[in-house]
Amino acid sequence: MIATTQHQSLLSRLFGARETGLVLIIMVLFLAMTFASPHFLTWTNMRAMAMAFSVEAIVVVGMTILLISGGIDLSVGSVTALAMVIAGLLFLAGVNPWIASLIAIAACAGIGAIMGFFVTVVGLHHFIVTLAAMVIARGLCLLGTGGRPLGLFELPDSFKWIGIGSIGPIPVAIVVFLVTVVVFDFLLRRTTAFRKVFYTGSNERAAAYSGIRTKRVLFLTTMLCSTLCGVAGIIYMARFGSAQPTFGVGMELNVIAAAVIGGASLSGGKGSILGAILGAVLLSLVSSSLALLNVSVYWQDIIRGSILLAAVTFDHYLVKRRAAGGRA
Amino acid sequence: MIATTQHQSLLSRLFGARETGLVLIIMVLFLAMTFASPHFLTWTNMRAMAMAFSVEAIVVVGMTILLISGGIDLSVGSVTALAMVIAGLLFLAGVNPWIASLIAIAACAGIGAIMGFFVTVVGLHHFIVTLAAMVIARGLCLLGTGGRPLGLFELPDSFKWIGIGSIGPIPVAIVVFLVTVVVFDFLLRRTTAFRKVFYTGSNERAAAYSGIRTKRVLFLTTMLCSTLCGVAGIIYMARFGSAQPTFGVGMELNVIAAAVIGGASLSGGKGSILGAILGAVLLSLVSSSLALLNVSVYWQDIIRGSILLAAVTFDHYLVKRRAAGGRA
Amino acid sequence: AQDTLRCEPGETYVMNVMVMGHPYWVPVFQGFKQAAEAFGCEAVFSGTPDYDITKQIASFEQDLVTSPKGILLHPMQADPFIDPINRAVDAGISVTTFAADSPKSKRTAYITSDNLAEAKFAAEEIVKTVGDSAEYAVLENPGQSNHDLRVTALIAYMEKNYPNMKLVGRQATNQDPNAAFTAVSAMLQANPNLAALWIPESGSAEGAVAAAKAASKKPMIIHADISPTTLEEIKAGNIHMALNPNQGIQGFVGFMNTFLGAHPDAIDPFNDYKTAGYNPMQIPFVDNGFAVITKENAESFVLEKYMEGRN
Amino acid sequence: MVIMSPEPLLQLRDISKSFGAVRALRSGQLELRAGEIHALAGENGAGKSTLMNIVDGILQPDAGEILIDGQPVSVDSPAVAQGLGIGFVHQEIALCPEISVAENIFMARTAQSRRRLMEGHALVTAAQEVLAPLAYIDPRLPAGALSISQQQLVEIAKALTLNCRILIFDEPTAALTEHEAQKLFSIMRDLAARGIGIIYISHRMAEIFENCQRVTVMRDGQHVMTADTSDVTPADVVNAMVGRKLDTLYPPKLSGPRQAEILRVENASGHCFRDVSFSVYRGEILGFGGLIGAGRTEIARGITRLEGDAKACVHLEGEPVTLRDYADCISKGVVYLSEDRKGDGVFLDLSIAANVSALDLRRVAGRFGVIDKRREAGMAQEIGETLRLKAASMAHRVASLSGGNQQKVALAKLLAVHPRLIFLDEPTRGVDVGAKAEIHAILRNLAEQGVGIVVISSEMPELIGLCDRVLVVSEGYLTGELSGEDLTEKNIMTLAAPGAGAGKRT
Ligand SMILES: Nc1ncnc2c1ncn2[C@@H]1O[C@H](COP(=O)(O)OP(=O)(O)OP(=O)(O)O)[C@@H](O)[C@H]1O
Ligand SMILES: Nc1ncnc2c1ncn2[C@@H]1O[C@H](COP(=O)(O)OP(=O)(O)OP(=O)(O)O)[C@@H](O)[C@H]1O
Ligand SMILES: [Mg+2]
Ligand SMILES: [Mg+2]
Repeated sequence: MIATTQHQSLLSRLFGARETGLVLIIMVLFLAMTFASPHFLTWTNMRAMAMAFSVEAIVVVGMTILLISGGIDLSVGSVTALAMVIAGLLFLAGVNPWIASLIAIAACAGIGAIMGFFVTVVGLHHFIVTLAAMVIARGLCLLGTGGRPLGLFELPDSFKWIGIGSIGPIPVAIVVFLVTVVVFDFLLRRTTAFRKVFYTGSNERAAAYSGIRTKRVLFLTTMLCSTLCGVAGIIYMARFGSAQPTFGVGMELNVIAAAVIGGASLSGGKGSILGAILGAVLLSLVSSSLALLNVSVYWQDIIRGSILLAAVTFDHYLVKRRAAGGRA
Repeated sequence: MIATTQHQSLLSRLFGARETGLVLIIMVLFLAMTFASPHFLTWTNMRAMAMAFSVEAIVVVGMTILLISGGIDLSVGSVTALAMVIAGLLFLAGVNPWIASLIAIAACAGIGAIMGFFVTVVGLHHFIVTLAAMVIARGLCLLGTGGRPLGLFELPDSFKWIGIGSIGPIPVAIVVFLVTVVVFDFLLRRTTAFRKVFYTGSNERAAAYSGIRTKRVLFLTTMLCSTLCGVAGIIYMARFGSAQPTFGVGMELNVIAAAVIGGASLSGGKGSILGAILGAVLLSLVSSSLALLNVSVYWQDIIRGSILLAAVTFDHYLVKRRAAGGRA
Repeated sequence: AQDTLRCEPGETYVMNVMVMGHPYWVPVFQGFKQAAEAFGCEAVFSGTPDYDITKQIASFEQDLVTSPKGILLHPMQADPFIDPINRAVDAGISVTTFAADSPKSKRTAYITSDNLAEAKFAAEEIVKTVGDSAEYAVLENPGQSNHDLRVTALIAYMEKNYPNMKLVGRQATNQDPNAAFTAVSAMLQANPNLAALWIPESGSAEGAVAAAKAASKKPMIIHADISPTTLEEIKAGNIHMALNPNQGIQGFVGFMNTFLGAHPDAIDPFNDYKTAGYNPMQIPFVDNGFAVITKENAESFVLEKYMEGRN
Repeated sequence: MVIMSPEPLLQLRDISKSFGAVRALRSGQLELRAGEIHALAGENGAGKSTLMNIVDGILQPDAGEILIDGQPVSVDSPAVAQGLGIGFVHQEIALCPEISVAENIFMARTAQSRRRLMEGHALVTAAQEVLAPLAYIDPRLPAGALSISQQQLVEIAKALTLNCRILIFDEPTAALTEHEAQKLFSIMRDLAARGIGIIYISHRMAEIFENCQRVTVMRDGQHVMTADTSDVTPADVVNAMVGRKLDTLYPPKLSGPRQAEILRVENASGHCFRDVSFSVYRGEILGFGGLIGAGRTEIARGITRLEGDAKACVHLEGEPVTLRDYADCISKGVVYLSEDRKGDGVFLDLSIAANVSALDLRRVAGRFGVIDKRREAGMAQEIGETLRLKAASMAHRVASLSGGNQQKVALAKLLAVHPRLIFLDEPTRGVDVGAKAEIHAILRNLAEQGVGIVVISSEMPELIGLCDRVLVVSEGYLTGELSGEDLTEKNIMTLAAPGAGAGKRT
């Protein structure tokens, strides 16, 4: 997907060769749902569906970049919750909510830096470091709140706006998500700084031999992922008007799954923001559709898992066929 | 760890060079706890602690072998639950519990085979396949039970014996665990069949170029892991006298963490049963100790995460120093 | 004012919950359905299978898309639901909360079993059984509000009324029997005189009994909610008793409140609703009560038996 | 004539480095002048790569000094080395497989430059320009899709894009054919003429004496001698390397009539080759020659079922056989040595012993498939000794070995199963003169014992010196067979040239 490709159809140019399969799958599901439920293709439903994944998608962006660099982060759920808790506590202590949010995001960046330290300087594996961070951050959430959600109904409307406000007909949260995606997709594809992320993840030795400070790259991607968790946590807080210490349990699997469906590899060097977001859209679309069709809960998981497997298999065949069908 | 090691101290011979660090850490914690609590070093407490991790440790064995072969399995928790549910439903339908258990274990092996198929024949990544399987197996649990735990109080005592009985002073579950560990540790270290697991995980192409049918190896390790989940599920069922459709949520992280602490690598080719079990012991020891000392809930996670990180860091330094200090 | 309380054909009521697969909802929805049938209405069970607030909100908003008359909602968290509930109410949908509340929203009623009352009952039962100067311990599940309330209320009640009762253990086991096994094993080791255990849910209770049996000790175990295993243990005398919210009534009355909220024309109360413009059907809090389950009546609480012939 | 600066460009003084108990370098010394091509020679494991890794900042020396233009410098990382104008073509290929060739080539420049945005098409054009003198490779392909030799060329191209004053080549020609090697030498001479100092590591004496002005020899981590190539003979260099007299002659060739047929392949067609038919006879060593990418590797892999769905009619010792997969091949005694030792030749993270026994574990197992570790180590030791494998113990990870010694492990793996027929793809890649002669002797010996031997080699002297008969491949077709008097470099080149097989195409 990295090769500079010039003679391509408009469609594959729009979506990058790698993502066409996912787009197809999503379009099929979309059409099927439009026929299956009269409520599906309504503005409200679209809005609800978009809101359901737009904030998490910010975390997906961070995770994808981290995966490309060869890392992984299991702590995303607890760090997101911690951002809510820190900002919430500060706000309750009288700090201006914007400043409180900045401090919370900085704290998340700090956690990312500590994880990055253990990974790059000490030399431990991302998996184990972020697992420990996941447990510790959850503990901090509990400690800070006594396990009870913080009610932040008093947050000023100007602040809540980022969670529940709209710009024209589009919710602010979705705008933030779109901007994040577009910006990072561009950065990752086009800037030299982010290309180093690919190099590091693809072959750390080769990158290091080319004078890339791979440890710094890994450190920064680790930190970036945590920072974006912080941002997501703040938007959640504005949206929910509360800070929940138990928020985001199990989020990591969902987020990693989205990135992997979108073409990221757990061994690094591969992946794209657009693909990962399409992965998140797919997962979210399936969940929302099952809920809308009022499928029995006892069947939902089975159907969800099967669609996931079928989609990935189909996509895999498309990618393989494209690879076999020559690359001009 | 495959290295033929001949001139070693008794300790490192007992525990394999790689595991000495972990043994040290566990011994230090053990001593500290002995001083900290008069109740720690009692037969009953030791027994209870051993019971707490012995069944999960069977899953750890399967996961470690799978990790060594280069795979990973996120479905262990739901597959374990599914084994309970299948055996439980069959028993309630009048099937002899032993036969029901065999059928349930076979069903788990079947799930492993399906996952193995998607990984080796279709060519998908373990992560995404086992994630889908995790969701589907959980759905099957819900479907089979309607979400309600199955009360299996009526299980005959002869069957419950495997969960709560004792052989002499030693609980049967611990005996089963010890036998599993000893057997698989031996197999993995010494037999040709399991050596191929190392080859496959270390460098799949080189293994294929050595005439090893690597897909078959991956298929079998995937299946083995699920089968051992089945065994663990049956023992849990006998122990708790119930089958819980929601059992084992989040188990995968714990199990993978144990293996990784014990030296397994997520990129395959490395790991040992003994190390993984020591990892499980460490995790369990920390949890039990915090409970015994009645540490505040709000602090427990923080302490647990920090000890985990400290232990891994310490172990890492020991391994590094040993590597630097010559390996003659 | 409407003269009969009946649904129009196709009039639908939704019960929306989180973790839909949890057995707790089963008898609640049975009550909900029974009431719906009595009023000639359609009943739909919805929500999210996950423990995920974002997904529950999405499912709630999708319920709104299908324009039901009312929703009986178990909000996973209070504040995040304020805005969605208010939007539903503004759109003319009646919303009642149950088992967990969103007090600052415009929901018309909240129906629950009183966790404080459960805690108080449990405390008194403990004191009655083991005396007022004994050691006791609790298991908990930090972050889940009703479980939290059950635990903190019991501790507070003990401190206030029975200062000689000593809290010797407090462990988070998060509904996991294996974690409960570990925690209770340790507690029994550390506190040989541990006399009683209060557990806010059934999953941990299963692990606790297993631990007590393994340690050959018999502390008094009292817990909230039930599962088939804890029922059997109650019958076998290994668990002292269980306190179970009256789920059927919760669902039935929950429906009635939702229904009434959707048919306010039937009510013309003596207050200012007409001038202030709010729904006359307003009840801050309805207590559906709880059942005390002991050896004697355990048989009536076997969900399998109850569910035979229903779905 | 280049004007010499008073100070040498690069000086290495008394550099030492240990890996645990292994003393890789005791006193590494080297002096490189601007504008010279300086050869660095030594046996496998002598410490050449280690010394160069220290110059490039990949490894930190335990002691010693690096001086550039007479000024002591400390090189902490490859990034620093680049800043000092040092470029390095590594012995082990390290490319990013998912990334395009163009980006791989300009990776270092990307890392250094202040540009914020990636160049688009300009990068591809620039890459094409750099590659053009070496070979035709589409710069848009991901590097992982290239063959090993093409990857080697990309590695070289990478180093050429740097603005360096000091350029290190660590066995760049090990995977190249004569043809590409000559192109490389001409580039090297151009660079030297512009005042760049080049360190050239190779085990091929001919190359050293043709292209280098001076040669430094190392043995056991120590500097042994430095001399002008005009003042010494190849024999002197070899003597200095191994510390004893060595006859580097090739073993005598087969004499007498053609013996029984071991292997017959008829009409083999596959991914990159068509209608290939040949036979291997008892006692002979059959060679495969050709240019880079000609398809020799593909032929061997196709026949041994390692890759693709090649169709071939195969007879083993007269019997028609169906080879289902490579495991089946091994069980029938047919084995293949890969040209890509790091990618699919050895298990870097496993011990030498575990590597050597990988092809047939039954040889080291007792009853019930229980591995006898002592027997395993013993077997590795024994084969290792015949191949002059330099390792402290068979328990060491292969990753800790020098490149040439890794190659010996890969070879030992195959020899351990006592095969009936061996395909060797670049068997002596990176192996030093002494060991190479040893390996050649072993191969000849095996051939005499009746083992069928097929050698694919890009090293012309090896093909000519070792093989009794050479088949030349060009663009996937067999274009000719040479033996006896006809077996000359010129003839091979003629047959190998693109288009040579045109007549055979139907
Ligand atoms: N990472 C390492 N760990 C342990 N030993 C090492 C390591 N790297 C190199 N060595 C040892 O250092 C010595 C020198 O190796 P080096 O790679 O420099 O040899 P070389 O001269 O380049 O040989 P070759 O011609 O085979 O490439 C060898 O004995 C090798 O085993
Ligand atoms: N992994 C691969 N993916 C795609 N194409 C390949 C791959 N390996 C080789 N090729 C292509 O197959 C053709 C034949 O290559 P092969 O390696 O068989 O040639 P060779 O004669 O052994 O030469 P050399 O090994 O010196 O390159 C070449 O065009 C090469 O680019
Ligand atoms: Mg070398
Ligand atoms: Mg080749």
